[in-house]
Amino acid sequence: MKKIEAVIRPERLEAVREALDAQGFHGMTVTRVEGRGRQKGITLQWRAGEYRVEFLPKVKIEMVVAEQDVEKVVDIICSTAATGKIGDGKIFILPVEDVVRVRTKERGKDAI
Amino acid sequence: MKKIEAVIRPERLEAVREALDAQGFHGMTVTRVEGRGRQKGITLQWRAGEYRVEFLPKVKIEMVVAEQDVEKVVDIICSTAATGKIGDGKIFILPVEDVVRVRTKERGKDAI
Amino acid sequence: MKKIEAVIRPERLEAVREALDAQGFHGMTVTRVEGRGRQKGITLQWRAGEYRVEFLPKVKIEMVVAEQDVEKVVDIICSTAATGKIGDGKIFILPVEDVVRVRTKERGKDAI
Amino acid sequence: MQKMLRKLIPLGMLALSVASVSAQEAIDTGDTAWLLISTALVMLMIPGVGFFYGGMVRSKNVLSTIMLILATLSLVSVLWVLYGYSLAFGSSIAGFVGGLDYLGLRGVGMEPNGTIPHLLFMMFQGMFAIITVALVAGGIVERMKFSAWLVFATLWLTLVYAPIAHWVWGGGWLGELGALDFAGGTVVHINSGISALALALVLGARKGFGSVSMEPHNIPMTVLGAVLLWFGWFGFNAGSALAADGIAALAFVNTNTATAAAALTWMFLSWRHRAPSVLGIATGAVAGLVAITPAAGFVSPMASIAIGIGAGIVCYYALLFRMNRNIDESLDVWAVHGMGGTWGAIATGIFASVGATGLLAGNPAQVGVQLVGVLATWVYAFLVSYILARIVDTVIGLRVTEEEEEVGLDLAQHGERAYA
Amino acid sequence: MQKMLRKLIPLGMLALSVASVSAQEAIDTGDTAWLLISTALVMLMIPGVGFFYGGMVRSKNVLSTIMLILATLSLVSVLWVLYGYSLAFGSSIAGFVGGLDYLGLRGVGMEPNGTIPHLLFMMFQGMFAIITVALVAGGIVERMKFSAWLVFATLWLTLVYAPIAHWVWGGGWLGELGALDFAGGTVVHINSGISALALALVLGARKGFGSVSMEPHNIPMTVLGAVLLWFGWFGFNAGSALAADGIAALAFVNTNTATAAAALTWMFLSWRHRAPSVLGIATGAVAGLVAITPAAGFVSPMASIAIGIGAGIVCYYALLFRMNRNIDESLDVWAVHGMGGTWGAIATGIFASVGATGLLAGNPAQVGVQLVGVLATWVYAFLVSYILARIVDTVIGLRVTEEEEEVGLDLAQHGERAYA
Amino acid sequence: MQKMLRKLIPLGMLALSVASVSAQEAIDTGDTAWLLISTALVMLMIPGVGFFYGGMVRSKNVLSTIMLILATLSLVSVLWVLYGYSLAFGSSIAGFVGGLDYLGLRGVGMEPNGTIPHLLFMMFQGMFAIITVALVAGGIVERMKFSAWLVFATLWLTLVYAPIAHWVWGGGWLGELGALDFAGGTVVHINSGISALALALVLGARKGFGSVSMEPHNIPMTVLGAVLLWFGWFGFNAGSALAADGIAALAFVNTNTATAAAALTWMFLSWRHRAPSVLGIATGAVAGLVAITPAAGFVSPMASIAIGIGAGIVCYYALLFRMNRNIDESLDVWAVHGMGGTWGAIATGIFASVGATGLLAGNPAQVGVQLVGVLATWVYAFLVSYILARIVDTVIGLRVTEEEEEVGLDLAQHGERAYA
Ligand SMILES: Nc1ncnc2c1ncn2[C@@H]1O[C@H](COP(=O)(O)OP(=O)(O)O)[C@@H](O)[C@H]1O
Ligand SMILES: Nc1ncnc2c1ncn2[C@@H]1O[C@H](COP(=O)(O)OP(=O)(O)O)[C@@H](O)[C@H]1O
Ligand SMILES: Nc1ncnc2c1ncn2[C@@H]1O[C@H](COP(=O)(O)OP(=O)(O)O)[C@@H](O)[C@H]1O
Repeated sequence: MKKIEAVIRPERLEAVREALDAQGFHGMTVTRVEGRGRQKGITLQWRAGEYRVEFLPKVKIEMVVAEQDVEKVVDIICSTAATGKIGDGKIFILPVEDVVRVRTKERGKDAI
Repeated sequence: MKKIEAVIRPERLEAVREALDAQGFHGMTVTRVEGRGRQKGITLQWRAGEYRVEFLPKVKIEMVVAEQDVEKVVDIICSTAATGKIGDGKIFILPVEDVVRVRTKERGKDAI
Repeated sequence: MKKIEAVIRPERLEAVREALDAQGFHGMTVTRVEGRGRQKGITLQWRAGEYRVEFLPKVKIEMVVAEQDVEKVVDIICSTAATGKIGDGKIFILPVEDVVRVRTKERGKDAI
Repeated sequence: MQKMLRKLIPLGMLALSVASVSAQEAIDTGDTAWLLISTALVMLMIPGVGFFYGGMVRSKNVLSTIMLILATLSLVSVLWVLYGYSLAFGSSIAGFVGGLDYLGLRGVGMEPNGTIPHLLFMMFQGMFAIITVALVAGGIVERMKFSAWLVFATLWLTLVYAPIAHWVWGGGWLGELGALDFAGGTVVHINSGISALALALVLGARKGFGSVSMEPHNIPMTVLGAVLLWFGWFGFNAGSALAADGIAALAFVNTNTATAAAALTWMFLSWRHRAPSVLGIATGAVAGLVAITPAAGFVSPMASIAIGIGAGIVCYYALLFRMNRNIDESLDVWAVHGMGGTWGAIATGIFASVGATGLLAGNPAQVGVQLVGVLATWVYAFLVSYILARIVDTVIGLRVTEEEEEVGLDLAQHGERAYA
Repeated sequence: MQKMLRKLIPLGMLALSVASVSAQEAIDTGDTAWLLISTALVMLMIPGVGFFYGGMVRSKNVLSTIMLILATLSLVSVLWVLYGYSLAFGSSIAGFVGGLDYLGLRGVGMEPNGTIPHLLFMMFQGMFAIITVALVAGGIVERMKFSAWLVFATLWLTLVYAPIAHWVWGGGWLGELGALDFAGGTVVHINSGISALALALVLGARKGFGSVSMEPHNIPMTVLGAVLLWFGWFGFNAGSALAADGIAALAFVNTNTATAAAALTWMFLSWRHRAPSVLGIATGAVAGLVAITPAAGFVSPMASIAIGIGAGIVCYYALLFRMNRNIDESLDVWAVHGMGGTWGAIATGIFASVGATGLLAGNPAQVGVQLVGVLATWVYAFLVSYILARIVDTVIGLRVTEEEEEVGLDLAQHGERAYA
Repeated sequence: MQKMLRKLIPLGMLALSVASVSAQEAIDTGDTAWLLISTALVMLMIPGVGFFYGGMVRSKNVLSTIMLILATLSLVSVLWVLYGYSLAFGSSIAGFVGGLDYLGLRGVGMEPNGTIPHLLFMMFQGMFAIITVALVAGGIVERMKFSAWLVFATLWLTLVYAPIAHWVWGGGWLGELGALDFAGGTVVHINSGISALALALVLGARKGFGSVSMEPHNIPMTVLGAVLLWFGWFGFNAGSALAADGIAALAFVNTNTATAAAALTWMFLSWRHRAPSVLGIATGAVAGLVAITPAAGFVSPMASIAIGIGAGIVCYYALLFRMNRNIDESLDVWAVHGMGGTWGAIATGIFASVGATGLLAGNPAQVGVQLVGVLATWVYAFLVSYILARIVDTVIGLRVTEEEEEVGLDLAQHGERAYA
């Protein structure tokens, strides 16, 4: 099992969710985060003039999936979340040692 | 050392915290998140009629613990967070390579 | 590649960001979290008297960096985020198996 | 209202308000005090609309929604003193629109108009004009280009609001016909509701409408807006008596009672559906406020309960109907103001008993007159708004780009975000 | 107030308000303007209570808290015109309760009652009734079933509020006895405070009370509520003069001064404890507003400072006492309104010097009369509220389920959430 | 205003307000009703300032910002009745400050002062004093020690506000000179703006100012504050007529029109820069309200448009100038109130045409008199505020510690946090 952490643009979340849903990937946990990278913050308007905010709103999707699904999920996310402009986000793939379903104490793949 | 990531119902957080506290597990980091899984969102009332929200509020608890404590913590969380209904949440166990305490630069188990 | 997860005091975020920026580490994802550890919550004022809140506001910085940068980043964070008082936070280092840039589908180190 | 007042005197109001209408016109400080504060109260309703609407949109669009209202408040305030008042209240051109006699407020001064200064009457009327334009914005939030709104609002004030206000209150044909509209059921509510629908139809639905959740981001903000409306509406309705007298008191009581009845009705309807809803009770209250507006000074408090209950039912089902038709008239100006105003106008014809007589008081013809007013407003407002919308769309475009809509209008149109 | 006014005229008020009380009753437009806006101001206090309370609960219960207030506003608005006014102000039945003469507002019209239309007096009184019921809700937030609240509120209005209002203002025994209550210290504040306590005792504490943190989720919202209360209270107190005269001005000044003094007192007490608290200064302001209510038109501004300081001290320690006793009368209606009202009623007996004489003006008997009023209200309100609560509990149950309480009442009782 | 009114009668106002100024002073219920509610409206502006400011600071400092305002409201309310009113309106000592005749409101009672009770005039003036002090707080948010603020506020009220109010309205030298200030352009706005600048200079910039983002945490909260200001300002300006008459109506209309024009101007300036800004339109509205304040009852509505446009331009560039100079006068009291007030005072000299004559009406000397008033206020307010700030800094210290500033003042100074 792997954990996929995708940081994407908030406005793409709905599209990504729909695309994943369509392929049968329902389980996910989403967090509102702020990010920085090549895209370096944003300029907003003050009463007159402007000020800078160093972080941009992003959304982090966390999904634990079976090994064989990783590429599929990565593909879906990339193709629905990408706009082609800097700031589209990143996907990290991390190892997971075990999964437990709180309700039933099922373990491993059965629990995903 | 392992990292335990437990996604649970927000209303169970206090009970879980108390149970962990009682067993001497004080260190944890908590994030308000939104989740989806078998439980697929929620229906809320609009001015008349209803609308759907695809994500449900959940709470993610992150705890880094020593190898030998993993099962104990997982047990505590499962037993206090479970209500028996769909949506109780998941626990993920991830490998951690090192821990640093910012204040003292202590490393490894001493830093937890 | 490693993932560095640093939980620090919110008021130190700006300083840490500046220090990392100065060393060329721009990519990061930040989440507002709540934490507990040795520092066990906070007492706030009610209309008269007080009440306890069990969690303190913290900020979690997530950065995926190349193996060789880990120590450098840890050092920067420790030295800028530390105040010497309990509650300065923790850094966790986790293995990462792969990274994908959403925009370009680049993989691995190139994608960081 | 002023004109209406004169008109009604032979109908029996004279006896009731004898204390406050003097033979030779002179300023009465009590009436003036009440109209000063009433005007301020109506002004407060305008940002009230902003919060009411702002709470119901997504957080990425809350500033743009509030901005529509603030800009309308500023814009129409200036246009009204420049020429709007004259078009609505200048000497009548064929009963259809006012002349330019009051251009730039020429001849509008501190002298009495009734028992209050003419300037004050002008300003009270000005607040009505502003709020009517502001209400229309509810149909088009989260996707309309800000510049296009400013252009549309200017045209609409000039070509839709001013004439209809003239018809009813400015000495125009509907007033002459004997249509009863105490505080603006046709002029303000039917008018804005129908026009919002027309504009929304031209504009099209929000991206993702029907599939993506458009969750109200801050219901307490909507409640704040609703209670500012409730509060300010006392000035709107009871102020329309243009005096601090028994009629004002009656309008005040009816306003509160009908609103409460409509709010309860909506609450119970939502409860029957599932649970007593806060958005529902707030919406019901606004529906009640709308429906009692034309009737406020003409009916008894017991009749106002009936009008309120009717408003709750009519607007609730109108809203469901709109949703089922999949029309994205986003914040239901049509269902609440358009249909609520229609019900209120008809109900005035049914229940009028104070200073006028309606169906139940043995004057069924009044219902007919009311229907003429309703129909005229529906047709005129819909047609002209639709045409104006098409013109603005063709010339400068009504909508933001898809990408701007996705990112949110706060950032895309205003370079700001509401919450840090 | 009306009755009280008549009663007090021999006590010396006649000279003071001669300008506004006319021998033959006629409407005065200035007085009417002031009462119209005062009534609107008191109405605004009601959602003010909603925000004041709403900010202090957890975010999962903010809508349910606001809903208690909105539903009360709607419900009591209707009940009041149907029969509430009659029970409180109808011709007295043995000094205990009003008769049914005014049922459905029969006989309540535009004719003058004093110098304002009778309908307006009815509505001003109606707002007092609503806010009193709304205040009680502070004791029971975050756990009471919404349906049970509606039933309790209806019974309580009928069997507790209406009689006590009658005793003091409607020609009942307490007014006859000479008890001074300018704007509702007993009727509104002691009454709601004691009743909230009784109801909370029957209902029981919130799950986790004392161990789980019940952090106020939005203190600026509470501040918004507090300042709407402060603002609206000028209508509540100065409006109770029932005229735009010197007494109204005095009540206005005293209201502001006592409130400020109480707010400062509370601020310094919290500072001595730890730091100057925002929730504290807001609570202190409300305590001051409560305490000056019965005294507002009877004392000098310097006395109002003393009353304000006293209010800060009394309510601060009452609140601590309540917490130490581990009673979950959640938002301290008893400590702030019950005890603040009690202090205010007694202080009126001590400091009265305008249009009435208190202890310091050489009339110690007044303190005794005040104590009778306080005691009667405490006993009656507590007993009847307690019994009503037990009955409602038995018949339909007062509390939501444990699970609903955990999830939050917004979702569980209303199917909504406040913030997206 | 009172004194001013008398002064102006020979200048032509008599004819205009003949209905409401009686030869033998007697209370007029209409005027009193209007002043009662106007006083309440000005009171509501004070928390309005709190929300206006509170929305623009970071969320860790929102409570401390609101607390500055609430504590000022409470503190000055008490000081004003104790001695402030006397210092400002007591019998003049050499035209510079009032005597102690009204200490503790001795001699200030229910008797008429003009056509309203003296107590009411005192309270109306009191609200002006409070808001002026409150405005100053905008310069020093997010870093000033709360205790130091209380001390500074007390000294400043006594040594800066009271004398300047006396100069203009209390029978002092500026009023005698013929300076026109309808509702407080110099006394309230120039005064607070300049003083905020002096205090901010002594206090120093916020930690990280210029590098760290100081994002406004809640723009809808700022909008709420702005609209409460707009609403309340009708009482501030039109109430300053001290009567419900034509002048009040004129002041009302001018207030709304100038505000709208300034808001539009600012909106277009920000649009030219990048996009129509919500913070911008709100700030522009306040600038317009400020600038029309001294002129409100002296100019025509068309002139008020010019004054509004001028206010938008002057304050917009003043704000940019302040930013470019890297001065952390945090919420631009100087740019908006100081410069807006200066423009308004001069503009009054240019456009005055009702009850007074300005440049365009052929009296260029008025501009000179206005400049004297402006200059005197700038110099006196700056110098005395600067000295007071230095003294308080030396004695108890103006600033919180660096660590407290980092953590946020809500927690550090008040032991609370705004949002859970
Ligand atoms: N090294 C990193 N570690 C963690 N998160 C990162 C890293 N680099 C980028 N991110 C996240 O990805 C988002 C997009 O990255 P950015 O470099 O701006 O765009 P792009 O990936 O399109 O080049 C950032 O806002 C941040 O949240
Ligand atoms: N594959 C997954 N990856 C990450 N989070 C998940 C995954 N599946 C479920 N979750 C999280 O766990 C929560 C509960 O899951 P759900 O399937 O609804 O209930 P249950 O675990 O009781 O069957 C979800 O709301 C989501 O936050
Ligand atoms: N075992 C842990 N797992 C996850 N997060 C932890 C753990 N221990 C501490 N933390 C996080 O680090 C923060 C600081 O820890 P604390 O023990 O209070 O201070 P210190 O690290 O200075 O001793 C906590 O608020 C929490 O967010």
